[in-house]
Amino acid sequence: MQRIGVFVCHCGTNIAGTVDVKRVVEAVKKEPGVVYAEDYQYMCSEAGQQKIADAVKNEHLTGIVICSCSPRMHEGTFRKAAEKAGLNPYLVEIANIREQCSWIHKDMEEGTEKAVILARAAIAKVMLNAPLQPGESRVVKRALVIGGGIAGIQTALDIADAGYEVDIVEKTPSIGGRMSQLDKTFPTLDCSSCILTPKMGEVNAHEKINIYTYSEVEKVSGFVGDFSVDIRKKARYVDMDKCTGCGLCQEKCPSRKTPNEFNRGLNTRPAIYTPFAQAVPNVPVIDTEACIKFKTGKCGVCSKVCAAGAIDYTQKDEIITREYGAIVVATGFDTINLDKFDEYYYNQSKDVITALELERLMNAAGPTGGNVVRLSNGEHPKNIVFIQCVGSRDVTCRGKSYCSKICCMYTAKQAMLLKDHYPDVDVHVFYIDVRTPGKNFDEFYRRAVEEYDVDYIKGQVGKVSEAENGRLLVQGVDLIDNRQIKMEADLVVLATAIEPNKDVRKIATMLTASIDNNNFLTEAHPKLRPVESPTAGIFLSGVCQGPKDIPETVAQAGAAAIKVVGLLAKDKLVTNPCTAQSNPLFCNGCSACEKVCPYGAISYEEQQVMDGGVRENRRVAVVNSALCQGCGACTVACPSGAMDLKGFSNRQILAEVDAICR
Amino acid sequence: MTYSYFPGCTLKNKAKDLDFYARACAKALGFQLEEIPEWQCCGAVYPLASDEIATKLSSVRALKDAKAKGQDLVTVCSACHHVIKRVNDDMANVEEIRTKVNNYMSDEEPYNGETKVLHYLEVLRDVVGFDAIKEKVVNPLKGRKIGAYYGCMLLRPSVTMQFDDPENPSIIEDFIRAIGAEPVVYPMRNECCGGYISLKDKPMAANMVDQIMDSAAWKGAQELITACPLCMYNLRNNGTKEGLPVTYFTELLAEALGIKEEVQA
Amino acid sequence: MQEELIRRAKELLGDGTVVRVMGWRKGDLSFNPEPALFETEESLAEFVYDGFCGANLSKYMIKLSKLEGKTLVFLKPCDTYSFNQLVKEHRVDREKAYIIGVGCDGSLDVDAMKEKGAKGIQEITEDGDTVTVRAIYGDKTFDREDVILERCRACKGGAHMVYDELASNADEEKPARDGRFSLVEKIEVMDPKERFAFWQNELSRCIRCNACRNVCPACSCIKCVFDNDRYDTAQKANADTFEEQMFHIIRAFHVAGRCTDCGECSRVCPEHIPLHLLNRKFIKDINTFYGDYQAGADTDSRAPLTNFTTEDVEPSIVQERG
Amino acid sequence: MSADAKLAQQIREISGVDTRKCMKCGRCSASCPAYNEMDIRPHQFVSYVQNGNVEALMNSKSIWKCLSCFACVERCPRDVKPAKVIEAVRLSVIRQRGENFLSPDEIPALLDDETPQQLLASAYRKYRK
Amino acid sequence: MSIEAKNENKEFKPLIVAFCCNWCSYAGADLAGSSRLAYPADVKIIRVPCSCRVNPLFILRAFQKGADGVILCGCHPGDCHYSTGNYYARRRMTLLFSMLDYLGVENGRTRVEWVSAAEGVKFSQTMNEFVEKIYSLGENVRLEDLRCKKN
Repeated sequence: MQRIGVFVCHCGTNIAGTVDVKRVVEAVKKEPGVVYAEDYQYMCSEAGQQKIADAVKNEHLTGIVICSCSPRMHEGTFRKAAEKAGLNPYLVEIANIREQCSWIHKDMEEGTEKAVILARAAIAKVMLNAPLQPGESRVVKRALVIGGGIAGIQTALDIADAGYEVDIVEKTPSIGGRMSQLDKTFPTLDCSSCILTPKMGEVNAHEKINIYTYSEVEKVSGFVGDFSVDIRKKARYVDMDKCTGCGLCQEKCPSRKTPNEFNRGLNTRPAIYTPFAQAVPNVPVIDTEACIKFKTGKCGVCSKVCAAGAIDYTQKDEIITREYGAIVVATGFDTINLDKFDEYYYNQSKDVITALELERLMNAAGPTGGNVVRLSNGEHPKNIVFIQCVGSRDVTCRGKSYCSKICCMYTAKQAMLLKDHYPDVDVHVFYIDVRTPGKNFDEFYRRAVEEYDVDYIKGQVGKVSEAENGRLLVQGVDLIDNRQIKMEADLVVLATAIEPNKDVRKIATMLTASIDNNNFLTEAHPKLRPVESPTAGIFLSGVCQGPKDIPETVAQAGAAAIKVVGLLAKDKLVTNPCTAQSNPLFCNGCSACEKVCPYGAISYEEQQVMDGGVRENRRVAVVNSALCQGCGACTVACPSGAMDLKGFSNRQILAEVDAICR
Repeated sequence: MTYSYFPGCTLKNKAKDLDFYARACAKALGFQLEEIPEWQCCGAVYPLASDEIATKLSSVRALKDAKAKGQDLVTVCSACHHVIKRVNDDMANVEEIRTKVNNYMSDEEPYNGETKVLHYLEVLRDVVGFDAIKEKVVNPLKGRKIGAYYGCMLLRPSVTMQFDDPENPSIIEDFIRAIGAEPVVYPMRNECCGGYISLKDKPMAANMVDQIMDSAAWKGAQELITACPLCMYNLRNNGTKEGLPVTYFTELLAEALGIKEEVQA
Repeated sequence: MQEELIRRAKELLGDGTVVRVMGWRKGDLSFNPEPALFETEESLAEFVYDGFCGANLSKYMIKLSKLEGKTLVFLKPCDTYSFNQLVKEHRVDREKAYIIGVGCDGSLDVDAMKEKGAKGIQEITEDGDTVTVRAIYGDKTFDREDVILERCRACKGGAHMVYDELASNADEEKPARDGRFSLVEKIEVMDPKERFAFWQNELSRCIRCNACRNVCPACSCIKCVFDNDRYDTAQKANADTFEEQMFHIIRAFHVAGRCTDCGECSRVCPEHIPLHLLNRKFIKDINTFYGDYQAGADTDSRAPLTNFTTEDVEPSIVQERG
Repeated sequence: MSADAKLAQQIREISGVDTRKCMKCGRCSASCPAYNEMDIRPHQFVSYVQNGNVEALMNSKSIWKCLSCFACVERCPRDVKPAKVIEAVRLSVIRQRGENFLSPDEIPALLDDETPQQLLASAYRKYRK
Repeated sequence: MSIEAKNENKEFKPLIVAFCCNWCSYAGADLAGSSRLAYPADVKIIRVPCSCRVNPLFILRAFQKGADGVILCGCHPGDCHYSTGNYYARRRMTLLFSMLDYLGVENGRTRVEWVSAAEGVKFSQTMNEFVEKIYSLGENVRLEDLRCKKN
């Protein structure tokens, strides 16, 4: 005989404001099986949990229902409370009467009625709950970091320093990421490569870190603690062990017309190349689409000049399969495509550039040797206009609804540096708001205005076009002076919105990590679990989770690392007991369930079955509960109902349906 | 291919050229324009207010007529195209307007924006193809430097008009190339000419026309073409100085196809 | 034909290739032969094969493949699809069956003859395309085409999908017939109220005798979900009417993508409910949405409901197509 | 609800524009070809309606200067559609006050030989009901 | 007829069951709640681990027990927490809905919508739309009547 206790939470006035909790208590008391019901201010509080424990003991409860907030919030809390009181934690059900009731209904009558029905459904379900025992699974003591930018580098270093093995998978030929493209960093104006290069070297030299550059994650299977990952190591056509990094091949390569990705296409590179001088590893790759040898079979100059004999045109892609306990996503960002923003004249004029392109122009190792010039004629610009929020905070189909966060600061930085290098230039910044939260950030921006005379104009630009003298004509507005401006400029710099790396959707799908509408990876909790994905064992580092600057990225990278270390430090993991199980008496052995299982958790074996007094050998399905993640696809594929899901059984769900439709 | 054709009021009167050439060129290029019987003026201005229903009805009638025939609806006049295309978009996507208009018309079969609305230039680009036109040109306009004047109504709002890149269009330039001339791109080609206020506010219109003409001339254009009778009127008549000559694009098409004299006769 | 089959069965029994024969035996009337197992050469005297041997023997092979030794089974072309499907689902052991593929000119439908005025039937004889009925209230002669089962009018063709040998009347070249979905289409074009009324009229006659379930080669669960009290669907365990009311829809869904369209459900229904039109609807939808698929045409392709593409149609297609 | 607030509400309804969506970036005014002819500027129209100050807009000459060229609509990053607000104010003036910027009597004098029908039709639509 | 006319049936209170997958749609419903995006109380949510856990049988049971509409919400195709669950759900529901339509149970009473954890607005909008749709359809043809002829 079931003895169910029901606890109705007020959640202050969050629930009690629209749900008459007393009436809910009275109503559920009438439900068959319910022997105890009470309401309390905050069920999740210490005192509330004590009430549960007391009732379990005094009333000999066999199951409890908490009518409260979403189970995604406090299911864990109440399960622990039940366990402490000696009740199996899986004999707890939550009726979500806050997020899915009191918060969305205004009418007390309506809210109360719905709360009672939701409580009934939970009671009907809990009557059929069975005590479940979590299993155990192993933890592979190795982490994978996807992406070798500053986020991935920092995460890898922190994990490795804690004593665990880490692999970094980087898509491009070198680690370093976006940070390696930057000239100086705000708010201290120290040189980006001066602070990044030592870290790259450290990663390279670390005995616990293994770097796969020019490689991509191809397939992921398994689950927290025990992932198996296929990494495609693309053919470099250069032997990593033999190459000395002398650079002669790059110098002699006759194919030199490919846009240089590292310099954002502002100049060209040879077919055999390292992206930049400080590349790690300092081993070039051959771009087969540009290479004359690969296209025509003739050439082979690089091979001839290579004294080390490192060139190997026969190299093939290699698939490496490795096991990991945790995976960190650090795939970073790119700037958005500006094809839909032709009013800014970006595609029409060489003198309209993105801020990241300006970084390359300002960098001493960049295509102009650090000389900021108009790319149309090579002259020094006299009047420079910065336009903020290009594609950011834009809810139309052209842009991104979010603030890209870094632009205000880098614009102040670039404006200041330009004024510093070229005191004769005029710099204007069209802005909507200047957003500078951060230590010494606003002071930094004010320096640009007060010390460097950068002209900040509150307003935006409507159109950039060509002026009759070959300069650019910028038509904008100054909202403070209430005046439309038509200004001639030599260089226009666009603070282009950033977006997550294009590959992230593919990677998230492989990892079954959730992703938001803007392709940013979703965190498990926006405040309390910001570096974890809701998918266990997947962690987030850097801009893949949301726009952030370097200090924030490094901080988050460290946070992700400590979460990984916390996981890898465990010897065993407790597994979700809500797994599928097959009843051999009903199983036909038809294999339908096996076909829909995404985890390969179902296999078949010959079993001796006693059915109605007859002993028979049958082919029956067997679920590996360590692999099963509890999705339930198999339960529906099974025509006979032999396959069922613990915690969400057919009978339980039907009981909920019946209770709601009563 | 036969299209329902909505000429519009101006093409029946002041802009007869635009109409005649359009029809003749269609024939020469192998498509038919079947004039919608008893069409009514589209109203010349798209009713922006969400509570204007009656002013949308004439467009809906034309659209329904095309739907009944199973034809796409073609217009030449930019204004008619703008109005009809936007009303059609409302009928397809704005439930309130659709409900009210259909209730108002109280026909058996409600209209839900099924008809496809095309501008004549879109037919040239997407159906006939500029390459095909190039082949049919007997009298290429070699050496002529022509600026395309787009104005506002063909391009904006681009979400609805879906005509071309609103900030950097290329359809008329491609057209100019197809008829053998040299297109001249100039910054003001998609800026408003001020046509609407040209009746009442000549100085403002004049200022805007001058800017467009200056911009085109600076870039080396010797003449302009347009698809809009209002722009045509404004550009031709309201500038303060001697501007560039302006013609309808259909006239140049007829010339290139070698049928201009035939039409004039 | 019958004699040829008996002779071949005796040979196979005699040389030890098989230890039993699954076939058909004379019934009490001339038009109701029944499936039967023959274990001796003598018992084969009762073996019959004629136009009334519509029964699909493949399902019997589930039990028979658990026994020692091979079983000889006679399968008509459409029966071989069912057999294949059962092989795919690991329900029958291909190695335990010796299959003779027999030809089929379409199964006769005694009810159709009764409807056409044959009363008090005593004997029915077939002669090519003519069927002669000797009856108390007047003899009748029919064109075979007029008195075959509906399923045979939409015959999948003469080819056997699986066999060890073919009988001399097998015609592997016999083409498939059209119009398999014409009855489904007729229902589809009704308005929803008419459709509801149509099915209400049909399904309300069901007496829940389970004949359809018992005969269906796809409905071969060791224990039916409706007899499974762990599911809360079995009427016996849960005093409500769910099974009673939902039986046919759920049955059709459970065999969707697995049903070979053998038509046995409708053939055996004592209330003449066109149950196969539920299954055919699923087949038609599957063909339209996911590409042509014939269950039982092979033994290794993935069934449509245990498969997907990322580009599959959305369920809203049902509303959109009106 | 005050009379001002009611009027503002009415403008929001006629235009179908949610003025709260504006983030005051000014891209509308930066794009407007009639900006220098206007006393109250496109971005201010949105703000005035939001603040319930429609009276000032109704007395503004800007409503007769807007060309409905949709440059503001095209470039607005928040999908606010300032041109629709201006049109709504213009319509309110015409509807409520019967005020005409253009009177039929003065038209013949404004015409020339080439004036297209389209201009007349649109002038009537823009300036009176 | 007024041009404002629209059918409204105030008497009828529909019963609507929403199956929501734990990872996306249930979280989307929570987000709708924490953003206070209202939708009618007629909607009652049942949490399932994945849209692929929803057996057509559950939906039929709901209809049989008197539900007027059943909606299934899951992660967007490609975003399933279990990689592929919603793809199977999509096929199953497409075929089931088509069958219900074929049986003359009005279509429009069933719906599948993909709602991510970030789409609180979409969740609320979807529910509002669906409830409105069910209101416009009125009370359901009782599925159980398929088995008993009423005349």
